[in-house]
Amino acid sequence: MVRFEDVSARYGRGPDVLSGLTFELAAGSFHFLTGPSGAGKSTLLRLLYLALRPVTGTIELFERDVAHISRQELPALRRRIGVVFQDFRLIGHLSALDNVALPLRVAGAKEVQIRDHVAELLAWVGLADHLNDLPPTLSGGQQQRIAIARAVIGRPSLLLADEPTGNVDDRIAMRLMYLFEELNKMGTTVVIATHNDGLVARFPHPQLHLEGGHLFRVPGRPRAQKARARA
Amino acid sequence: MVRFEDVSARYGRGPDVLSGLTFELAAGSFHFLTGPSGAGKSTLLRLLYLALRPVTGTIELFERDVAHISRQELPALRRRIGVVFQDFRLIGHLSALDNVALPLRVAGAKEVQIRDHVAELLAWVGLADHLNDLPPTLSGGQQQRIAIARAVIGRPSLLLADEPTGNVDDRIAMRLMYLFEELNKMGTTVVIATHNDGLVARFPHPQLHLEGGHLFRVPGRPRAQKARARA
Amino acid sequence: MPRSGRDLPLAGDASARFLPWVAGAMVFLATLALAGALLAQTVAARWHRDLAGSLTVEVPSRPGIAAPERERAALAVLKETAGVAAAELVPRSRLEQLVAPWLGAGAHVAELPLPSLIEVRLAENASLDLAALGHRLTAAAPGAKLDDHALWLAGVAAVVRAVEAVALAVVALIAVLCAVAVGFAVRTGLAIHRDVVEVLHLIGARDSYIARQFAGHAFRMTLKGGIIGLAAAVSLVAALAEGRGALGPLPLPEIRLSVAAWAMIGAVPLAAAVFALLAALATVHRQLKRMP
Amino acid sequence: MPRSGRDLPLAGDASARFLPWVAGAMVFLATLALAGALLAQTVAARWHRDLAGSLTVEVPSRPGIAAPERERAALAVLKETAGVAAAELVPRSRLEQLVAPWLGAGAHVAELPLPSLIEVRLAENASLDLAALGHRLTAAAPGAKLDDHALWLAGVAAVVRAVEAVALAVVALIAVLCAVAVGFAVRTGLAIHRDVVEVLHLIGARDSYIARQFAGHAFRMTLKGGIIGLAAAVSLVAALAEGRGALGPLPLPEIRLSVAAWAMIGAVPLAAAVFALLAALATVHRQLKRMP
Ligand SMILES: Nc1ncnc2c1ncn2[C@@H]1O[C@H](COP(=O)(O)OP(=O)(O)OP(=O)(O)O)[C@@H](O)[C@H]1O
Ligand SMILES: Nc1ncnc2c1ncn2[C@@H]1O[C@H](COP(=O)(O)OP(=O)(O)OP(=O)(O)O)[C@@H](O)[C@H]1O
Ligand SMILES: [Mg+2]
Ligand SMILES: [Mg+2]
Repeated sequence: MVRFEDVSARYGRGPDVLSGLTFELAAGSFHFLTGPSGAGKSTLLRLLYLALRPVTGTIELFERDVAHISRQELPALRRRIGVVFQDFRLIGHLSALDNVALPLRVAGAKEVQIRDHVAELLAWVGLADHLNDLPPTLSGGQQQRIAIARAVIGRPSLLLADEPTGNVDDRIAMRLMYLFEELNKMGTTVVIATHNDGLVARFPHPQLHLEGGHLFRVPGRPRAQKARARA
Repeated sequence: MVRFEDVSARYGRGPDVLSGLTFELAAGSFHFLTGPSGAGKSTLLRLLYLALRPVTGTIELFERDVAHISRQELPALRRRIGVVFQDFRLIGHLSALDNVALPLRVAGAKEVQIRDHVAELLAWVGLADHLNDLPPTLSGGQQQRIAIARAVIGRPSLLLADEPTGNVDDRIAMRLMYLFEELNKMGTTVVIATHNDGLVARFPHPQLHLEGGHLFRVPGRPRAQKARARA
Repeated sequence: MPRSGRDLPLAGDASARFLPWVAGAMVFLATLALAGALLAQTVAARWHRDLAGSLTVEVPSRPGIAAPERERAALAVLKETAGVAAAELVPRSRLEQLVAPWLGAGAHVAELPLPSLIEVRLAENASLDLAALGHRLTAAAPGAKLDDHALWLAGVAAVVRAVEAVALAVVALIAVLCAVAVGFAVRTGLAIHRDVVEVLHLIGARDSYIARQFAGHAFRMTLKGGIIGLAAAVSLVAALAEGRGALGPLPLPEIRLSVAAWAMIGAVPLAAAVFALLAALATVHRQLKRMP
Repeated sequence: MPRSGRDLPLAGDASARFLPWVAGAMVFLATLALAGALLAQTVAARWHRDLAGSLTVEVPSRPGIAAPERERAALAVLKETAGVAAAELVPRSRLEQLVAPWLGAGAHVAELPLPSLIEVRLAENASLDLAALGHRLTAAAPGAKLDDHALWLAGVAAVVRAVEAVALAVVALIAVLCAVAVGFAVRTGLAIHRDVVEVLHLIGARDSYIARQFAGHAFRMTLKGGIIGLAAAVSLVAALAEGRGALGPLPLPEIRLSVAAWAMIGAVPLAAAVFALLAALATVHRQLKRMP
């Protein structure tokens, strides 16, 4: 699904933010991405959703070398990737419903198929009463949930979430994690960047830990512990 | 310092988000503002920094009824209030240094007094290496710390922070809390909206808890517990 | 719910109010300039048709020598000259009409020793050696003078060229301004909605999906403003034509624009709108190429 | 580090490139229009000065009655008329000069029965009853005709008024466009930098702190473009004046603009810049008032 080989990344002429990253993510896996603030978590995700190109090394995504993907092919590829941005990036003049429907519309889906599907998902994340509200009129946590709904509505093959629970309380965070796990069970490969140590402690998934520009793998705990955590 | 009497607030013609709020914050006090996502925490802070006017009731700020404050007086009043916005609101084309210096510049401070002071504060929040970086080139947690530095640089009488630790890890969160407590000791009244239950548990300050549009006060724990928490 | 493909709230932008104004003013000025240029061309064409293919030979009256004889001699020379299509004596009555206003009502025109005039029409594309012809005429009819209107025509042509050049410069300036304004509106739109454009991109929207919205917006706004500008310009021209009679006799022939000219003027707003559409498409695509 | 008071990155906006263009084009057109209007006024003033205070009396030659006698009679009538400053017979030689070109070189002008002309200059502010004067003249010198140039002057005045009206309309249109463009640029700037403006507000910046930046920006950009536009317009006018000689004799007197007129034209860019500054201030303050 995802394969990094000796990948380095930087911004412009700045210093290397990431260097010599080599790892693989199996299709259907679920990883936390951890590390101190400024370690490069968002940068790594940017590499994965093709908003940033590596300086050296090769990235393979969906069995394709991203260096050889043309501009024309990008849209189709991106539709297979769902992203929850750290700063949400909702479209301010579109309602919650239209924001979440956007990936479907851009992909050319039929209107009749869209609305019910979208409304159902928004109800699931606790926004049934805010379908027609505009993002700027919603609270931080409500916006974050719209961002998550938009990322998952298209049943992406790869889900990348950057700090998706930073603005919600623990109860909602659990609910969102449950959503991610459901998707994962249906085959989506999931990567979640987070600072929430509690969350990482409660779920048994393996971690990708970034520090000093380098990546360390922390294996997941056995499944048994997870059941306890969710209780 | 702050006195609310039967205050209700809403946006436009929407439903009441807050209703019948009556409370007082003594000068020099330190409160957490808690409540589920969408409960109205940010709304309450908006009332406090005068970006939103109450529909009914009276708000007194610095011993003045805000209903009788003219447009001309607002800037001077706002300079006494430091705000950490939930979405940071940094100025993208100004360096970290200039962003933090802004409240001083706007107030007409001398350039010579500004730079060292600002650089010192930024070093304190861990951004000594990023003084001249632009916010869009910084990580989420780094931006959040600039936002905090900007809010406190002017030694405000009232500090309002909306989810100031949502994008940083626990170690930095502790450091920031320490900064807020230092300010508080020097006389600043502090109100911090947060979802971070861990943080609230570790510090002994009283809470203002919002739920269903109403406010509930949760008294602080005795001082002893705090020492343990910080260890 | 907005229609799919209208994710960008362009209609609410400041540019939604700006573009029609600019387009209106531009089309207004362009229409006036175009009308001026077409008018100048029509006038010039008329004068040219009247004068270019013709010569005038003047045979002065001279006491002593009979005029008819010299007239006949001059006509004979002209008729045997290759390239001359026709040569005709201007009747004395027409000459008197021409001269009368300059002499006062009481003058006894009939007694005047007026010169005879011969109007010569040249064959099309005739290339005459005017100097040689002049010499032969003088030899045949002493005192005869050849006038080819060259000076007068050159003056007219120069004026018309100047009018055309100014009109063309105005139209060119307007086209450039229009492109600049549209480019500005589009770039402004992209700047205001940069976040939206970026998100659409990352979500998998094609460049054309985004460019279409900007181009459509620019087209609609420009067409709207252009039609208003055209209406204003045509009203102004009509009002001027109306008021023209009130100005008294002017040294201009009565002129109507041809149907083709009117069609050209009527097409200005559409041309501007299409131009705006293309400018918008080009600008958006250029800007989008810079995004990852 | 940016200077304090330049927190808004206006210089990097699309409007930094847009405003000078618009201002340049506007000032260019406004200068041309203004120059045209001033020129028309100067021409009109000249013609008016030449003709308005004068009359012409024409005494036709009539076989039988001696001309000098009738001329004397007409002059006598004129001289005893209140309001007539001077009345003088035009010498026969000047009349012959006037008529000669129309008769051909060979005509025996000296033999022509030309009418006599008397040029009359009126006292300033004289109010004459022209009809009565005409009757008295005809009585004294049978056939004498009075010409007050009224028709001709009215025609000239109408043309000049039309030129002025068009020029004024162009200048007004340009001022409106300029205000619209500046207003648009400012509103665009506010829209693009809305977040920044809001933050500055919440941080305690005064409206004037923000408005100053926009106004200064608009002023600088407009002045820059305006100076270029003025230079272009002046070059064009100079080139036209240069090329004027090449056009051959035109029915226009040789004309120079007065120093005052040149000063007026030179002030156009500054006026536009000040205008832009005020438009920007007004727009910003109006928009800021809407913020809490
Ligand atoms: N657009 C950019 N241009 C230049 N440098 C950047 C850019 N974005 C991030 N950086 C730099 O790269 C480093 C890593 O940033 P990144 O956003 O990946 O960190 P992060 O692990 O996501 O941190 P956080 O937990 O605070 O969000 C930071 O030091 C930052 O200054
Ligand atoms: N600008 C606005 N216009 C209209 N409604 C708004 C606006 N901002 C917030 N609201 C509504 O007011 C309610 C309270 O929002 P607020 O942002 O105060 O919640 P919050 O407690 O800060 O939530 P969170 O923890 O998610 O940030 C929400 O239901 C939201 O929909
Ligand atoms: Mg990050
Ligand atoms: Mg909030």
